[in-house]
Amino acid sequence: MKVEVRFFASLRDAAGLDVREVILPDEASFDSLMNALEHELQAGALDALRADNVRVALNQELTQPPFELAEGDEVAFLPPVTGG
Amino acid sequence: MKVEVRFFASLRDAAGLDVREVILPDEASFDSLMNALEHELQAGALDALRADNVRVALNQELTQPPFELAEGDEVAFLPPVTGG
Amino acid sequence: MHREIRVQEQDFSVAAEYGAARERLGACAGAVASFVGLVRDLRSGAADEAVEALCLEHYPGMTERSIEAIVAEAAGRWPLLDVVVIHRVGRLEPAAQIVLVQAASAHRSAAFAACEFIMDYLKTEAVFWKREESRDGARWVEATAEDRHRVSDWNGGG
Amino acid sequence: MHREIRVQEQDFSVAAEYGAARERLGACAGAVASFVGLVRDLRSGAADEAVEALCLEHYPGMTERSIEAIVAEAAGRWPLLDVVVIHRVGRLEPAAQIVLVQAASAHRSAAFAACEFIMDYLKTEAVFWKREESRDGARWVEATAEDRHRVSDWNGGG
Repeated sequence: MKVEVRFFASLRDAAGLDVREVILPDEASFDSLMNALEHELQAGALDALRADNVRVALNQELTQPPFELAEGDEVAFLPPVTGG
Repeated sequence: MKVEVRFFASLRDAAGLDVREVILPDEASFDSLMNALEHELQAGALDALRADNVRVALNQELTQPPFELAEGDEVAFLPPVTGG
Repeated sequence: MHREIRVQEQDFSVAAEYGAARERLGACAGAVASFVGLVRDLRSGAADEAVEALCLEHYPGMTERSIEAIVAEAAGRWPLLDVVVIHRVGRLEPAAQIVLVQAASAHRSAAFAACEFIMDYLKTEAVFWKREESRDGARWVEATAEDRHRVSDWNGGG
Repeated sequence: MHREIRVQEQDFSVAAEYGAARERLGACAGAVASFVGLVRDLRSGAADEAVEALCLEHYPGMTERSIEAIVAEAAGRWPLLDVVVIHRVGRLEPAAQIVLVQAASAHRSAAFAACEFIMDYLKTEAVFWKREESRDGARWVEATAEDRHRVSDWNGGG
């Protein structure tokens, strides 16, 4: 199945890209995605994604891993936000 | 000497006028002014001027009676204020 | 600090005041807080009594100085860059603008606090009087207990 | 309650938003509080380092919903009549407008509180990221400890 992964702000800098389509076996979980990303992203990117202050959104809703994935899911890594 | 006396808002309603020139003997005080006003204003006006929540301004500065008056002084009676 | 205080019968333009402040401020202000008070068509505290007009009276000279004192107090409490207070007087109909307070600072906390502080003091300390006219007659409005509590809160009161 | 939330690259007009709100409100609102955030030319915390631009990034869809949640929370806390939030994204130079929050209510306390509440939550909860560009490079900005304290205060924290 295909999952779209998005990296924002400092995590985009760390990952070296802003969006990536990742192919995973059926019944994959968030952990399988992280394993796949370890091979696809530049060195150090995974540490940045795993930092304590990084939040994960599944289909644009904040979701605490672990969670299962389905075809077409959108997973986003969000560093600390600030607007205004 | 001449003193100008001003009445605002509800006190203007009570006094029946907004400004009055009052002639007082030299070395008159606020109390002499009140005595003079008692004769010049309509009935009940003095009670309104003496209410606890009325403040007095001498030459546009809030001033606590008693005080002495001088030629040309402006005395104003201010009911509770509210702006905004 | 730029400060501007006007008491006037004519209406004011929020857009013009905001535009002028931005020109004065350049890029040193990060925050502009503003407040506009409007005439409501309902008498305060009586939901079913329509207000036909609000008549505002002032004491020329003393009123302006009372506002200057409020703005000076605010400027002493917060690092403000620009303050504008415009207060109308005369007979105002429902929906009309009564007052504008606009405060700019480097940061939002000072701008917000100053704007609210000035409004609270205008309600209780500035030399104005208000008469509400309704179909059943007119009455003089006084500052509410809440208004007085808000001013007391600025002074450490409970 | 009328609510309007926009995330956009183009600039906004405070005058137009205020005028439109007044048209919608008629004579039922007594209070319109508003706040505009502007790009300062100094890096926060470093008085002598000039900021050349602020780049705002967002997550289309999720960002708008994060603002809607903040406005809904404000509307649950105070009796609001009209709320407008416009937040710009993209590259903004010093003195540019970043954000407008405009809140109308019958009374000023609700309008002020809602405006400040929404700004505090935009600083800490809305899905935006900011990068400050200066001559020496760029850095990602985070919400300050003060920002987090202000949000904690809205929730009864100390």
